Amino acid sequence: MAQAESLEYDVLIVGGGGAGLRAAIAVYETDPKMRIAVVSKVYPMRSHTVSAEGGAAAVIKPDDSLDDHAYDTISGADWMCDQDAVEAFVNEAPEEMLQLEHWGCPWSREEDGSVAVRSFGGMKIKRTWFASDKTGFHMLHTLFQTSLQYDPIERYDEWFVTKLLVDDGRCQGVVAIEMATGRVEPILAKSVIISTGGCGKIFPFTTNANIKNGDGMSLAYRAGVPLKDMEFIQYHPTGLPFTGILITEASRSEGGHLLNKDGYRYLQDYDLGTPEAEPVLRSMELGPRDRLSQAFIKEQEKGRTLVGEYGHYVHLDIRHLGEKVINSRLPFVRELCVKYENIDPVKEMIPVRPVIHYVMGGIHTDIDAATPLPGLFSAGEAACVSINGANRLGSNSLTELLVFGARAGKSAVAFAREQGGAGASVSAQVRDEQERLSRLRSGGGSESIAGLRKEMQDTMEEGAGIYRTEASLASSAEKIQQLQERVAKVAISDSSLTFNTELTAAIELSYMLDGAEAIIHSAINRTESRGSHQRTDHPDRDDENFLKHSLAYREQGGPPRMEYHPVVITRWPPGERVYGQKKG
Amino acid sequence: MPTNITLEVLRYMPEDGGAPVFQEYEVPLRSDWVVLDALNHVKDHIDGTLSYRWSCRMGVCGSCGMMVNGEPTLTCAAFLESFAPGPIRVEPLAHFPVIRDLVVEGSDFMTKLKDVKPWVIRKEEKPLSEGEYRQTPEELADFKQYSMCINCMLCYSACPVYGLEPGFTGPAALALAQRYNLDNRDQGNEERMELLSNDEGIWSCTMVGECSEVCPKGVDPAGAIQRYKLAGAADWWKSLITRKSK
Amino acid sequence: MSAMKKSNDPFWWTLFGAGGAMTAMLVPMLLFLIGVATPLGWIEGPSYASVSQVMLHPLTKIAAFFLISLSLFHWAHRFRFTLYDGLQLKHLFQLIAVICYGGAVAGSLVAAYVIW
Amino acid sequence: MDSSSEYSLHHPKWHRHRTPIFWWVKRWVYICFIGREMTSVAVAYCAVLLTMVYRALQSGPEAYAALMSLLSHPAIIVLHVFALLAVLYHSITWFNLSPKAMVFRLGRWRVPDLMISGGNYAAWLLISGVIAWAYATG
Repeated sequence: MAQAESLEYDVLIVGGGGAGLRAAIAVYETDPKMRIAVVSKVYPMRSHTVSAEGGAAAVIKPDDSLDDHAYDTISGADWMCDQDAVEAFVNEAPEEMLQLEHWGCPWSREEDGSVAVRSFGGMKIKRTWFASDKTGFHMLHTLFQTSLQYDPIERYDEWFVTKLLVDDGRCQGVVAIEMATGRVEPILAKSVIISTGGCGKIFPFTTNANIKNGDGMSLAYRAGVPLKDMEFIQYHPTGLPFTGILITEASRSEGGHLLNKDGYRYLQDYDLGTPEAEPVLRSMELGPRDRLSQAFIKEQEKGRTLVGEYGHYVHLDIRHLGEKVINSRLPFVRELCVKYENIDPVKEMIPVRPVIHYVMGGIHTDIDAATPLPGLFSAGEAACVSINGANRLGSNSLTELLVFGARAGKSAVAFAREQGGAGASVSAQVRDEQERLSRLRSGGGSESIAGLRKEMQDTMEEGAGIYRTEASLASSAEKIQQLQERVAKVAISDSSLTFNTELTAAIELSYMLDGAEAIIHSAINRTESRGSHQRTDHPDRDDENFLKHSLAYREQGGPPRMEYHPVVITRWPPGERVYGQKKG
Repeated sequence: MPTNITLEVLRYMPEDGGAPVFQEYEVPLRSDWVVLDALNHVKDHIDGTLSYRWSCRMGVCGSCGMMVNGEPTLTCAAFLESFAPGPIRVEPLAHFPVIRDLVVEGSDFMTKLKDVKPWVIRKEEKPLSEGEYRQTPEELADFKQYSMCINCMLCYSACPVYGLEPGFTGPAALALAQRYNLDNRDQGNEERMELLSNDEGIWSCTMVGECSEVCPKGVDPAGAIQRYKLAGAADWWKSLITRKSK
Repeated sequence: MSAMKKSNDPFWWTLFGAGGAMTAMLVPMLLFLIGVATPLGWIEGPSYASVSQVMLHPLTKIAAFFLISLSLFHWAHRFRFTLYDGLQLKHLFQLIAVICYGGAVAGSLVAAYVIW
Repeated sequence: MDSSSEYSLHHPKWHRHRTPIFWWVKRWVYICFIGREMTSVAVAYCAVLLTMVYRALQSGPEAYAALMSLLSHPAIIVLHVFALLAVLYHSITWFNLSPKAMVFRLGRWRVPDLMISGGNYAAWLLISGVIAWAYATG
């Protein structure tokens, strides 16, 4: 554990996942004399990057081209991404991925020893690098282990950041709780990078880990930095209802069927083709993720879904594939079901429902990962550069955290070189924060953390789920506003300083409510449907009025102030999203 | 089938000054619940002061290892039903100091991970412009198994040598060293061998083998250490002979 | 090279391993024949003459010496760690090492004296 | 952080559990482990026994006969039955663990662990058979 006397650094990185570790290494590579701190509320290798399965996209094979990768990304994003950022992204992606290879990432290989690539949804050409089905795990561990060799990278593991220190118009560090001891300390720095990941836990059903509460998004939001494009949230159509564990698309491409409560392959009712015995590409269960998720909601409205302990669900049936095929082609699906959900898909149907997977929006940054607040940078899922626009393409997010993690690191070095010491008001801010946390810990409230969290999650699902309307969003906005007030009176029964996870859960809840607020209000104001943002009252894309990024600025005690920011178009004017031929 | 099951959870609150005590909680016995879900139920609805770590709930982040009925276990992969009718005894991972309740101190493990130099060591780095290092699927398979460690520390809890001798480098770290040694892109074999062929490295292992038994990812640290010993012994004799001949 | 300075364990471990392998292969049958089957009269033991003809052959002598000596080193190494761990006597490690390996060395010398 | 300090603000006292002397009787697998390690005593005993056989052989037929009759004592036989069980346990655990240390390759093909143990067992049977044959045919 890092134990510097004064806790002062050149570059401070909040979040020790893929983006944060890549940034830390980039800082060292750019200037080995920089003093670097990585502050993370969990040990770095516990970060959620670890859960990513599929792969990471980068152009490496001779039949591929950077323009193809850029176009796939831009069209997949429904033209909501900044094309200059996408171009930088696809340009730098191969080198970043090769760098990870040189650092020892165990990429799956071709027979000749070159890196293997696989196909992925929305990508025209095979360009997804993978390390079996644990790509995120291997990338994170490679980055973490590589980072261990650099002594100037000091880690503050299990330190929970509660506030950004802003003085003199620039970000100068953070205040954080050392979980093991409960002490609250400032960690000062000339540049701060936020790479704390997304906020999927705002919703009840998600593939996201428990730690993904949008901490960094909220920290930036509270410091006056806008959150960009928060209305765009990606659903995956087949997650396990209780745990949110992802059941891969492969289960459907191998021939799995989605069945409603009557055992009927309901997708045929939603212009997704007709049921065939053998799976047909882009038809029925192999339709696009968003369409499948939308069909689920329609079935639910018709009362044809099943209802269980954890709400509505349908069945994914792979039993007819037989034990042999399941064991050889879908071993991981079976393992996940058996080990973590107590269901054997060889004998039983798998309950599934759409689950939140990824937040396209995040902290507003420019192409160099800089936020509007001087000295504050952001990368990874926490940030919105934006290359994911209205819908992120599968296998772009792992690459994104490398490319923009590295960019954030370089930008942070350049900024830190220009700065002097800490501002005058910092120590007063630290004292205030210490007192605030002390009050919070001493309890006295009456609202239950778990209760408020559940209300928030249910509200978000109802109001800002797969389909949204003015009315649903407005009622959720009101509810979130109430929850914001109630969270101030939260009951904390644990007054201990030592590893007080009730205290941090309460703070995480308040972070999530900030994210929820930004999502809801960004969604209310975007009166069009684009990518993952589907408004039933405004079903069409409206490029004339809404080819622009939403920026939500926090307002004290009220809804956020919405501003807009132009989308950068370089070479690919907005067009229609077309995937293959339309099925009759 | 009973509808409830009792958890006996070891509580340790350093500020109270006392020794750890077991506290009982009754939780619903549900077929899809694992021990971790039961702890979350306690935390959310019965006793907010219970402290433990968890995150992914799908066996890959490595946070939620605890002793369940005396065995090192990932609590996200341990169904309540398999312990019915109970009670289920939940304790912090053995062999580590306990910070509080089910939270153990992990910095010793983190130090050991770093000690084995788990990164690619090369005499000469190939420029990125020359592309990837070639590695056939067979060469990948040589070390792949050892790269699957999620750092959950169950193996340290199962290892009596680590329990008796906290200086012992331990299973996961040694397996990680082997992971890089066996990677054809790495050239750090000798450097790591020097580090690990001391008394607290590979030679402390007495091959109890429990590390490999409890590993939720099938890493087999015991095998890694055995292979390491064989290589270490070969090295030792080689260096004896080359020194004699000089 | 510094590995040598750090630990003599590779040396002892090699002897332990060689002893373990050799005894695993040879000893159960030998013990069964000499110690159980013959005394119980299940089979008739060979005569003194034929035994000495085989056992006192120079090559057998060498093999027998290796078997005896390596068995002892196998024991010494395992027993040493069992004392460390099983009885938590690590603090006496030098004494234990001297007794165990010293015992094996002494035993080997006695065996050599007896055999030749 | 100092692990030994009593609890004070920001320096919590860690709880350390001392491993009891007889830690290895608590779990069956640990008992098996200690049992495996103790087979080395039987192995050492066999070395002593073999040395005694040599001494008798070198001393002449009378000494050899005396040793043989000593070995027929019931108590010694019981001892040897136990020693035999121990060395059998030693052999089995040894052969099962050996693939962990050894990796054999034929070209690009890695010999599976089961075949390595299997090879060990086959060699064991063969060698034992040869010894038994040589002994029985005198």
